[in-house]
Amino acid sequence: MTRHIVGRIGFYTLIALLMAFFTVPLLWLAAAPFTSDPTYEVSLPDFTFTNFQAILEHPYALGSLYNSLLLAVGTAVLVVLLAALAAYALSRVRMPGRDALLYALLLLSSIITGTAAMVPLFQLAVELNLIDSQLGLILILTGGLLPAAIFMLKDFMDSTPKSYEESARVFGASPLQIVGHVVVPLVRPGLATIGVWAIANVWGNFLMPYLLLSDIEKQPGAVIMFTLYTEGGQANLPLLSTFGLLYSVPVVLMYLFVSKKYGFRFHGGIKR
Amino acid sequence: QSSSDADTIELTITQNAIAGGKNAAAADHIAKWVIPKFEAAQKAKGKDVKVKFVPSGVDDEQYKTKLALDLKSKKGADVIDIDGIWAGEFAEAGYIKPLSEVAGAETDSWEGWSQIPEAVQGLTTYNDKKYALPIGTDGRVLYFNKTLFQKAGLPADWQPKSWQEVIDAGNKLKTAGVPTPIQINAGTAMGEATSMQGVLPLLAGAGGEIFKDGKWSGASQPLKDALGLYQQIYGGSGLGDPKLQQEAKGRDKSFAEFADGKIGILMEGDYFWRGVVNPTDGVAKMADRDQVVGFAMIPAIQPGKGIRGQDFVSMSGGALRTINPNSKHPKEAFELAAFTLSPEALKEETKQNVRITPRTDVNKEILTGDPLLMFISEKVLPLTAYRPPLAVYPQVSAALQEATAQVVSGKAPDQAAADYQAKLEGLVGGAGNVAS
Amino acid sequence: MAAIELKGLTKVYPGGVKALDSLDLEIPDGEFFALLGPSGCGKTTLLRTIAGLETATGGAIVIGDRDVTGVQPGARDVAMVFQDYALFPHMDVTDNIAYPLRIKKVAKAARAEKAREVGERLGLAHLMDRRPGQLSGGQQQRVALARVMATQAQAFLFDEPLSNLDARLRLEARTFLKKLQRELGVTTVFVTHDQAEALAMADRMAVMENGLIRQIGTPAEVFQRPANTFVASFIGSTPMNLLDGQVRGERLEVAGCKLPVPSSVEGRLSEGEQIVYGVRPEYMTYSAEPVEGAFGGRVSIMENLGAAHLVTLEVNDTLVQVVVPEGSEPPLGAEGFAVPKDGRALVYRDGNVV
Amino acid sequence: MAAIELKGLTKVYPGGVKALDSLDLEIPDGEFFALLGPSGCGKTTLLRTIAGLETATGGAIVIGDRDVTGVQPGARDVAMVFQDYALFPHMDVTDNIAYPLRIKKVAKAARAEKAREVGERLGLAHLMDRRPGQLSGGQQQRVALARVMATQAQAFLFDEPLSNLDARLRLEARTFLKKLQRELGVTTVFVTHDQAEALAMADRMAVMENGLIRQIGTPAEVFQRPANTFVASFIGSTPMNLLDGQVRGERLEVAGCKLPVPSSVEGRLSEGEQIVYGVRPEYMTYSAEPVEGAFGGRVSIMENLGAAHLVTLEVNDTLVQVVVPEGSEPPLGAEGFAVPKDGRALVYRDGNVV
Amino acid sequence: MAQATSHPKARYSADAAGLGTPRAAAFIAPAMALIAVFLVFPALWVIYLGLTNYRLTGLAAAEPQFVGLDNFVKAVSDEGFWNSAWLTVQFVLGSAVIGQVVLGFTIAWLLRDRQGPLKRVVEGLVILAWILPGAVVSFLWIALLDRDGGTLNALLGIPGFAWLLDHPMLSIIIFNTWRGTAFSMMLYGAALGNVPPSHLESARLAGASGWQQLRDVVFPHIRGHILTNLLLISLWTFNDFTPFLLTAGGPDHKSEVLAVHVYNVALRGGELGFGAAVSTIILLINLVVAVFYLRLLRRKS
Ligand SMILES: Nc1ncnc2c1ncn2[C@@H]1O[C@H](COP(=O)(O)OP(=O)(O)OP(=O)(O)O)[C@@H](O)[C@H]1O
Ligand SMILES: Nc1ncnc2c1ncn2[C@@H]1O[C@H](COP(=O)(O)OP(=O)(O)OP(=O)(O)O)[C@@H](O)[C@H]1O
Ligand SMILES: [Mg+2]
Ligand SMILES: [Mg+2]
Repeated sequence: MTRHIVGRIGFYTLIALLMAFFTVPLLWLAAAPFTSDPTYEVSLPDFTFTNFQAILEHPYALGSLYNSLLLAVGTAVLVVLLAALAAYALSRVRMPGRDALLYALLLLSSIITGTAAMVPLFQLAVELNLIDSQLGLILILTGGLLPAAIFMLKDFMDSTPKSYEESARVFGASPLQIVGHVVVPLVRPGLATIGVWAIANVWGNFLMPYLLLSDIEKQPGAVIMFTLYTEGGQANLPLLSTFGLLYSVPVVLMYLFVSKKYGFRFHGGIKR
Repeated sequence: QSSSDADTIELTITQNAIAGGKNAAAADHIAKWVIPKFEAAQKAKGKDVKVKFVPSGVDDEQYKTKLALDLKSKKGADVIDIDGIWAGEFAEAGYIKPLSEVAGAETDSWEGWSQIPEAVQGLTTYNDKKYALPIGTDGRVLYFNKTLFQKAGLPADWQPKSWQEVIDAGNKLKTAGVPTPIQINAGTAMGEATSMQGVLPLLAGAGGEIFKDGKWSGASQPLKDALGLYQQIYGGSGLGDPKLQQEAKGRDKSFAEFADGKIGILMEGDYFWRGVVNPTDGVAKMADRDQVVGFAMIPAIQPGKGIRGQDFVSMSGGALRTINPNSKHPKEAFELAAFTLSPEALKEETKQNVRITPRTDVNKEILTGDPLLMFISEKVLPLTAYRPPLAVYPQVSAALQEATAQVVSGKAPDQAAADYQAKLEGLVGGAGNVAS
Repeated sequence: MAAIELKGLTKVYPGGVKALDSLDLEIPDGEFFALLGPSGCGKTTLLRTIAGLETATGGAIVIGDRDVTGVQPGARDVAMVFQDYALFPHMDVTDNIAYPLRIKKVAKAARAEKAREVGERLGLAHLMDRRPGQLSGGQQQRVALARVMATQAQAFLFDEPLSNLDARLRLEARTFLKKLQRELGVTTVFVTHDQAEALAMADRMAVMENGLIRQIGTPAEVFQRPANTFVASFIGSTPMNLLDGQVRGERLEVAGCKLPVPSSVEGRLSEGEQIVYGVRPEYMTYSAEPVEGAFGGRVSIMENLGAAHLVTLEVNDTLVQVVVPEGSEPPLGAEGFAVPKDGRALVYRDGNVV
Repeated sequence: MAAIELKGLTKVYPGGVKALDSLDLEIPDGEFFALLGPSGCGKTTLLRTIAGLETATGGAIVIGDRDVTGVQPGARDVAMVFQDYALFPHMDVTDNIAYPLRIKKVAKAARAEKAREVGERLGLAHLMDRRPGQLSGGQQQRVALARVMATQAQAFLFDEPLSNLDARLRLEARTFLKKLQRELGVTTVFVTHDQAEALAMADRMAVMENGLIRQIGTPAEVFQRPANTFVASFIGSTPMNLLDGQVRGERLEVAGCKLPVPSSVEGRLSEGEQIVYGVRPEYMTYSAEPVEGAFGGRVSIMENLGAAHLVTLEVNDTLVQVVVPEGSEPPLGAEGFAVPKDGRALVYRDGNVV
Repeated sequence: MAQATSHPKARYSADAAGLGTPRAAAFIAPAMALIAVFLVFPALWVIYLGLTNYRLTGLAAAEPQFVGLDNFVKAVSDEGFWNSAWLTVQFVLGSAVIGQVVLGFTIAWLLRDRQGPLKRVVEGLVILAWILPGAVVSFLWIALLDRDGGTLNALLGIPGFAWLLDHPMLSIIIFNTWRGTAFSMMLYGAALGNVPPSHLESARLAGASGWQQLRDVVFPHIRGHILTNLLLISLWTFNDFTPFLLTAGGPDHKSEVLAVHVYNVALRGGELGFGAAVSTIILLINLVVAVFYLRLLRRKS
């Protein structure tokens, strides 16, 4: 019995430590925006809303959040849609060399997210007349995220029983009907997870939007966040913390919504 | 284009400035004053001109990258602000062209040139051709905290004449309990700030020039002296805070600490006065700036041992306004650029935040109210030096920063200098281009 | 409603496994046909090939008078119940049942009506709004049946539909399913590995092994006269005694006992031949007194079968089992005799019945 | 080897489900005890609580003469075979069998020796280097048994160890397991939901429902005289007929037929009382000729039970089932009569046997 | 009719949904097209750039020269590159392989059979760290680790301790662990759901300790997941640029992992050709790592 109790105490201590580890860094974000003159110190805020007022008056802040939303949702939709189709086909139809192809793409995707790729991507966008176009940016970001998304979704689909599809098939459903009626609802948690993953990835991306969009009205929050420094490079803490909070809220809401509505989890690993 | 009349001239102008963020005042000036006035003036001339401001608010490297990518693809704004030291590399890459080539010979006859000092004009010149208009200039001094000085028994009108006097003052401050007596930028984290507010003024003070007569200065005695001073300050004497030099946000921190009365002596440019400790809108406001903050010229290592035999030295830089060679309307673009540098425009721009403009006529009027800027324009600018506008300079500068970082973290100055020379030879194409 | 005919049906999986080996089979219209066999013998493969979920490697499948070998599964007009039922977890019972109609573009109202009707018939009326996850195994099974019934297909294919049920429910479902099939009259192929299920439900049945059909017949035929030792050992709720023996003159010597030659094989055995003597425990009578022409040994295990006991005799180191009716159970360790009933003992030569 | 005693054992799951409701149970040393019951009745919970895998909410567990209620599972000296055998897929047979010894820090050589010995005993000698994935179901089951035997525990706990086997193998495994237990003499608790298994193997058995024990007794007791309708309907390989009836003078009126009052309840029923009349299909005889005091109806379904048939009669809209021996099967639709055997019919009042 | 008539090849396909190769190709095509244009093509371009002396500005921007493997030679003979490579190894091993995997697994393990608010809150917090934008998160950590006002020093009672300067690698490793644990946690959560409880319990009945249960039952079972997880997070961590926002690679290159190195070389230094070459080397290292993991996965069976 005592061992049991020691175990429980150990468990809750560990959980408490973990929660502290994950919470403490966030405290600043909770306190600083409501403090009139925030420093790096976390202090009890004086609950002012002047910082929010300042952000609301900021010429680009709110617009940039809208742009972020557009880019993130646009990319996520495209990633989820294309990756789901591809992952499904790859999971269900034998194709020679599909695994090698996936791994190769996964590796190439790592180079494309690096800094060195900015010149090719920029010039590509110029050639395709996609410069200063949010659509172009969405396509480029999608290209970078697709391989990992396909990889993860394929795992997910592999672990979904085939009998549902076969059953629908015997009833005469066409492949597209099968995908629409059966597969998509079944793998919805996986799609949701990949969607949130894509959103989170795009949401934080700074360099690509900055380089590929020239119109400030189209720039996402990540770029605007970086403007909140002064000429000498000092952070404007009141604005930065407040914008940081506003800039974080949509992703968090999106996560909460998705996890509540569709579930949020991964399945599977590489099948043997 | 289809949305506007065929004879409407559309111009764009870009700066690393943005309303509500970085350099907001400059952005506002362009958007709220320059553009309407310029459009009105053109209208009066019978031209229908529409100007658009393209803001930006990022690190200089990122801004530069974006400009380079834009210009390489023959895109970008018609009027572009760049840093003075980028002129060389942009010109070499063909991203910018001499003004007379782009906008015609009349650029040489712009009325402003006559008001701009020779040295400042030099900023715009590469291979004897003018590539841009200068936007302004600045200078570096030693700031000190008079309150702390008083505590340490130092004079309020302190003006050291040698490095030793600076060290002595530092020691007194230390004895008086000042946490960080002297702060001179070093290390790589601060980037170009280390060069401009650190190693380059010191190099000049020791009589060295980074680039002279076609050769880059290597592990020369002046460099060793400069690095030696770093060692004196950061090498365990407790005069400086070596940590501050390494932090990613170390410069911000040094500002805050100075404002907090924790730093005795700080080498900085006039931006520090205007933008940091400015009692109205600085990032580290000091309400009593004018009473507490003192400034002095940067002394040579010993009197008369500075460059050109000077007793005192400084470094200056400045931004440029250039015309995109791919502009559809280069002449109007030049007019716009010139307009922004007209006396009225400059006066308007500096109404809120005074700074040193390129024009002496304007400076005379606007600087009177500001003791530091007066000091700089009268005492510092005449003996200041500029960085070479060469394409390879940024890398050389980075190597210099590296050398200071090594000294701060404990390497011997001679060794750091030797390492620097080795790296330099690799950068500038062999030992033949290096003088030691 | 249609007959099913398989001609030389062969299925080789990509890996090289020959799951069906040139099968010929005719299932008349309206028959309840059971496919029985051990795990891996190809039952599921056969069913899936009929449904079109696997493409045949060779041979032909005829349903009614249509050759459907190359036809899409959806167009074959068969309906299938999977072992795991494959009810769509995101749809409620109504939608699950109505799904085939949705595919056939039946209007929404008509679909719901039909689903209600079929559901009612199967006693699901109060469950129509639940999702499969909220149903018990037996209920799920009935939903799967209802979904199949809603299709009005030519033939039903059932892949071990009862194996996920409680033993108790399974017994009830047997009777229920059999009754239902009789009423609907739809040709039904029923896969199972439970011989009792096959015996109880089928009109006719096939016993498979390794992709081959080892015997086809009515349950009684298969039970009473297994065509080979494989079928013999596979069928029966108590294992059939299959004992090595030798022909010794007028008698068979099996497990050290002398037994009369069964009348059915009289004159067809040669002296000294090695045979296997097969007799079901149900087809022997037990006697505590020595009997001529019987197995004699010691009672070593006794298992309760309900209204009877299965007694295991150790006969010269061989185990012989015999069913003893209630009330006459011998004590463990007693000496006992098992007398094969006349006409029920079989003789196998090279694995096949003589 | 030790007796197991449960005193007022209660288990409430966090969700509030009361899986065991103050159970009392004594299992003498060396007994083969079967726990039977429908899905969800708490069989697994009981076993797991004995093993210590679930902590008891109330009550005590005594093994031998040690109260182990608060003891870690690893220290209770019991061994368990899980339904899925829980063989470690990445270890070969030897390592699997030797695993408990490895945890007990037995030297490698000694472990291997013991594993070989136990493996040999269970006929696994030629499989010792294989991994579980390379074994058939029956072989896996024997490895799981071997692993349990290697522990030399005080008691064995089996959770439906046969339910993953082929029907055929299951029958063989029954006999094998029973024999093995007898030889080892280790107290064994055996969970199953298959009543035939429990009947065949157990020395004594308990039938559970909703966390309660509904009857304890030998298989014969439970089969012949189910204490309540729940047990009655649960036991038997053919479902027991449980028919509503009423006392009418000297007779019982059941399904519209007049039947004699069974002698065991004579004088204990009152006129007009509603009762349930229970008789197993095995305990009735079928007659094609009208008989007094029998169920008379039309033959509606016939299921082959092997050496017998289960005939379902439709008696005034009630289904009555009777087992008919081979050879005397009536044709479908014929009129038939089912006569309860004397002394085998039971009467239930409020669900409990009278 | 015993003779099997030969039939025209089946006119439909045998996969579960009846997609068939043409339709499957059509499903894959849009993704592949996007990938080809926006991923493969520029990636190959990067590899090509690595063979030139291309620069962002200056003469080499106007007329880049093909220099063959010079950049690669320069990279591998550069101390800075090896320094970065070594730091990257530490970073990947420390924050991904050890930090995220261990922490992610631990959380998944602790919460494996719990339901309710505790699980949701813990998971939510961990996921929060994962989905918050990098710019915000890095700022939070700068505030957390600040020398003077930082929360951490206040909590630990060691004012003035310079985490980012004295222990830059440790700082970014812990930071990245904090940031990336969610992915591993979710993956292991799913994986642990697949470990049959009976296996764990039979180990427990044999008397196995917690660690023995993990070693003998859990790890062998979730091998596939562990390796998938390792592969993905190693790749991601290799290319992770976020440490730059915390330390900018400093002090004195002490935290300049390869991704930051490339940033410094390509963007700050403008040496795009060289940066591209380093990127290509990173790609090759990634390839080696991936092959190594796949080998591990294949071994067995
Ligand atoms: N998709 C497949 N690829 C390759 N071989 C397969 C495939 N499906 C089944 N097999 C093999 O074909 C043979 C027959 O399998 P099938 O599933 O038809 O057996 P079954 O009789 O249904 O067995 P069970 O009773 O276990 O369900 C087996 O040897 C099996 O391993
Ligand atoms: N971990 C658990 N948490 C909550 N309730 C549980 C848990 N495990 C079992 N139960 C519930 O306890 C009751 C008894 O479950 P148990 O698993 O003991 O049944 P069982 O008799 O073994 O059934 P089966 O034949 O299906 O294995 C059921 O109502 C079940 O839903
Ligand atoms: Mg099967
Ligand atoms: Mg159970």
